[in-house]
Amino acid sequence: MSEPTYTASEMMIVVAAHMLKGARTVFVGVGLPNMACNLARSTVAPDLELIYESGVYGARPERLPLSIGDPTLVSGAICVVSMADLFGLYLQRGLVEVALLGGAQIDRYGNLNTTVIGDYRTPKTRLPGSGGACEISINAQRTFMIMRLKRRAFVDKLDFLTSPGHLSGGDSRARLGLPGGGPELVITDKALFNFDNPNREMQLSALYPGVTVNEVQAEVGWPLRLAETIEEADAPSAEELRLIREELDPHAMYR
Amino acid sequence: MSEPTYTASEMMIVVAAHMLKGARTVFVGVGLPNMACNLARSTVAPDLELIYESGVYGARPERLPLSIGDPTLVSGAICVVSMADLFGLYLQRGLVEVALLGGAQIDRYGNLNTTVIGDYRTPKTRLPGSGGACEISINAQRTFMIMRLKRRAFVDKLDFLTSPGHLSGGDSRARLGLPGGGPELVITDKALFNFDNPNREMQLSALYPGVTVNEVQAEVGWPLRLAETIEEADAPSAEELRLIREELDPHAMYR
Amino acid sequence: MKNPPKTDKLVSMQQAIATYVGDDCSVAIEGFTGFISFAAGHEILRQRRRNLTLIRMTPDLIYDQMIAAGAASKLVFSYMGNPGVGSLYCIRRAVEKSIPRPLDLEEYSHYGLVGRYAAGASRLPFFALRSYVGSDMLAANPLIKVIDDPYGTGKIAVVPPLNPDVAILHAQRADRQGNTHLWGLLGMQKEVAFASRHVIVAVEEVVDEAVIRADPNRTMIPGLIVDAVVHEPYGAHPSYVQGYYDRDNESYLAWDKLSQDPTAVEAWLDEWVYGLANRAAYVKKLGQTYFDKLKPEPLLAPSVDYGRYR
Amino acid sequence: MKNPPKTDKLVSMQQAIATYVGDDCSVAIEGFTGFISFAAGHEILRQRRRNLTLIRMTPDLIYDQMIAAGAASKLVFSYMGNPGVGSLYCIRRAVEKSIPRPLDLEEYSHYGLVGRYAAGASRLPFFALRSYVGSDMLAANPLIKVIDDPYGTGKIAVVPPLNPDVAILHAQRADRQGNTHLWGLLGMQKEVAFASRHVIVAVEEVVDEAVIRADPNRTMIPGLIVDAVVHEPYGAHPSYVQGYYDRDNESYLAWDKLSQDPTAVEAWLDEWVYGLANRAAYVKKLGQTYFDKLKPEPLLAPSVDYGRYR
Repeated sequence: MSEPTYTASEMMIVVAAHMLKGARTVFVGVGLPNMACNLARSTVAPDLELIYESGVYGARPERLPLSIGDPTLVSGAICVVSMADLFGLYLQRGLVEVALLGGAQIDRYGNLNTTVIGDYRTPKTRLPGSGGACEISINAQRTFMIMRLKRRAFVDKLDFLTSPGHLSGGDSRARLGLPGGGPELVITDKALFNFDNPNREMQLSALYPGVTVNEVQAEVGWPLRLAETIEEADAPSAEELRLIREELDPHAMYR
Repeated sequence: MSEPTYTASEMMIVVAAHMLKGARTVFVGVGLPNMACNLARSTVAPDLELIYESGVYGARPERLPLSIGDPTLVSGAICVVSMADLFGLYLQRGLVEVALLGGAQIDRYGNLNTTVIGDYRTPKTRLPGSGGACEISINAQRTFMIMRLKRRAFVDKLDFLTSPGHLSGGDSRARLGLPGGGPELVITDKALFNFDNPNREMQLSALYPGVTVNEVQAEVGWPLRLAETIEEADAPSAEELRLIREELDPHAMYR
Repeated sequence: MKNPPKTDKLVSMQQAIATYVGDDCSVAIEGFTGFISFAAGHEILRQRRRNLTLIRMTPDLIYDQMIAAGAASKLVFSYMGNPGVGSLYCIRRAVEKSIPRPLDLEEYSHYGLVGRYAAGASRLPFFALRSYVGSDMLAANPLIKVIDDPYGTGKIAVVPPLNPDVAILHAQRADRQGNTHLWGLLGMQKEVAFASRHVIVAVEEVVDEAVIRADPNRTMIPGLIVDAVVHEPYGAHPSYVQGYYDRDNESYLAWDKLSQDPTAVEAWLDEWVYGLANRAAYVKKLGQTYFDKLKPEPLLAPSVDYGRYR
Repeated sequence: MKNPPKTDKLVSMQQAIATYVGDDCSVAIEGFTGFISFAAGHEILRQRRRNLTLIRMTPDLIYDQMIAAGAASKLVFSYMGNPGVGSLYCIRRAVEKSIPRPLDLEEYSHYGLVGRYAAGASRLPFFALRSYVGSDMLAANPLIKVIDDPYGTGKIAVVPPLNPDVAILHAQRADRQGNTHLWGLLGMQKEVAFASRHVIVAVEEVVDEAVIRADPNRTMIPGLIVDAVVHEPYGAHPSYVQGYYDRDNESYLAWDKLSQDPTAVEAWLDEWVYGLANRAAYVKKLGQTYFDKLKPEPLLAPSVDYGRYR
């Protein structure tokens, strides 16, 4: 097949933006998620306000933020509060509609590991840890994962469960009384997954242009479940690519 | 004896001010307590900062505040915070050295009633209730009561225990784990009382000029305990009276 | 739960009350001593709401008036007094003599009621505080419990969350989305706003969103949780708004006398509430010169620099 | 406890560290991404403190440097990364390979560590939060517990209070008593300040008490709980101070490379920490023009009127 006229990152950004259609609030990190949210606000979610765990609600960054604590997120924001208030009054209160998360490992139920590779006490690789991810995954109304599809990341068993997804599947999350709805989507660079089945198990729901089911299965560490109908995701529109390249990321930091 | 050259209120203010010697923080209401604190700051406690339950630390009122929520307490204060922070970070944290309290009824252990006269469900008189007094009496390092000496106020048994003092005396307060030290002084218009005995029972410690023990006992609803030595309190000095009359209360609102 | 859409929320107090305050609602008109939306309380009376549960740390004159008018069946509070003046006689008549009707009381200390708002605001099952132990308030209110600290340090009191149907708050300025700047006594406004199912914000000035975004640390209530914005100058009179007007203490003293006589209270309500169409009429009736006397001299805070980062 | 007396608390960073930070202390140099007192961290290294328990939600470069220097035996944290860049390699060497010495970890989520500060700040035996249930973090840290809600709504996680020996915080301005104005990201500074036994405040500007009193809602830390005030311009570099300077991202990127080589780290510490007398020397070495490039254009908040009430 011919080379795509867009990068994998651009496709992830565009797919994520589509999924934010109509959303009012999103809890977001830097990099791709931040780009996706800004693209969504300029297209399908004009009322979307960005919430950062650093204490910012309604950011209007004049540049691409270098971190979730970037001062550009403060200047011109609607509201900047203590982290106690951000986590208590916004996240735990249930005001976060969508949270975008990622991790080093994800399992078939959307549970995430951002803590260690190997044993917790004697790790092979020490990862950053939870940050706000544990409480975000528990309290956000809906959670989207954004991760590159790699076999070492899509594992049969996590080395450490940092952030609860659908736990052991079915109603196991609800039985523990977790207030948020849990994982809804996994947005990768090759395909899109959802959890729309009674077992709340990750299933392939859409392939990106030119990607096959086998290519996807090859990167997933368990027998992949397929949705009843697998759609082909639309490629980025010219206008979406223009927004990303000319307005959101003119210096190509995230491509 | 000859008429005193000062009022009972002035005497109460002056005695209370003396007792604040060297204090750094005081939790205060309006009226006499407010006057006493301002007098103390201009005399024996230059570092004294006033804390109000309305959320004000370090007030510098340009007029006599009409209530603890007076806007004059805000303008020029060091810090104005939410009531959650005032009660949590200042009072409960243990930063309040002295709290000044009063009530409709007080018993021999310095317990206070500001809730009802008569039965709680069918009260003869419905009083304002606790406000912050319950947690103030529990958390302040030291508590001073400022009340006029009246038999209907100094009762053998409270109709309702709103704010814990030394409870049933002895170590009963410590046994419940209340962090603050509890009542130390009762400042009245006729005499001064403390609790400096193992039973933590209110005892007469000083008489104001011209007042006799019998006059005091006549206004107390239980057999009054006497300190080993009963002192005579000093009358207000000319300078103290000048400060009160010319600077703190020029319009004689509290005399 | 669904966040209210980002639309222009500017409405009249009449519309706001008609939309969000029904009979049998639990209503919290909050603000400690200042920022009290008397305008909202009076509009609720004009709309003849009944059987309300009124929630306020310090009921103040506004609830004394609403209870005298028979609008409430229950009061949740922590200090029932005319601040700096004395008693609230109408509430006392309801409690002591069931006039004009009986009034249930649910009583807390200040910190306890703040804690109930705080727990409700952050979806917590309880708020822990060092209070109540040793007090008869525990027996008077079974909702207040004492538990063992799970870390073994002893006993600690807890109160459950409180989530009013509607909170009504007055502030200096907000934009049309309800993003609200508040300065002065911050009281419990943030907590009660986040705790309530609906929020009505009344302000002295409606400003452009840019004014709010120019000082994000000053934003106490985000439009995200606000349902209605009402432009109501002097809407907190006779209480005060920091920097805009002083408390009208004469009115508080006058009420202390007047409220001891039920007939005088009825006459007052007829003249100042039922006899007027809205707050604008109330302000007109008192006259601008009356309010000019309540205006403090300016005392401006020094500006701060947030910096442009691009 | 005794409140510190109201005296002039302005001292040098050298004096402040010598007085309040000893070997074996628990130290919290806080501030989320910005306001990080690198000046304090470097002075602690110059004074060769050992066996410290370092507490910080996001250890950042400053703790990577201090741990590389062997000053710490334990780290309490909630996110261990070079913000927006990648790993903290020195900390990883300590954890994965015990280089230069073993490092105990005590780990929380952000809200959990914020909660520990908040409980410590208000003398509460615990802080309740909706987190951890279902996560392996519960097993990894036995201090985190899950209890039954006393009102019967289900399970809830709790964390115990945290009271560091000393908190070191950088802000825009304070007076000589330590009354501190802070704007921008408020992070956890208020909570950790009230939670700690001693507080050192370092500021860009020392101002008159009147400046603080002119905007009391902006005061995040009262002098009442402050032990030492240090005038330390650019003391947070390479992190930022809102309105004063930007994050020096080049330094963060450079550290990402440099820190992967222990010898390079030692050389860096020799040149930029041990080889310099104090922060002023560090600023002089980089040069004013270097810092001028980090200064944002001004973006002033609109003033507010508190009003004079007399």
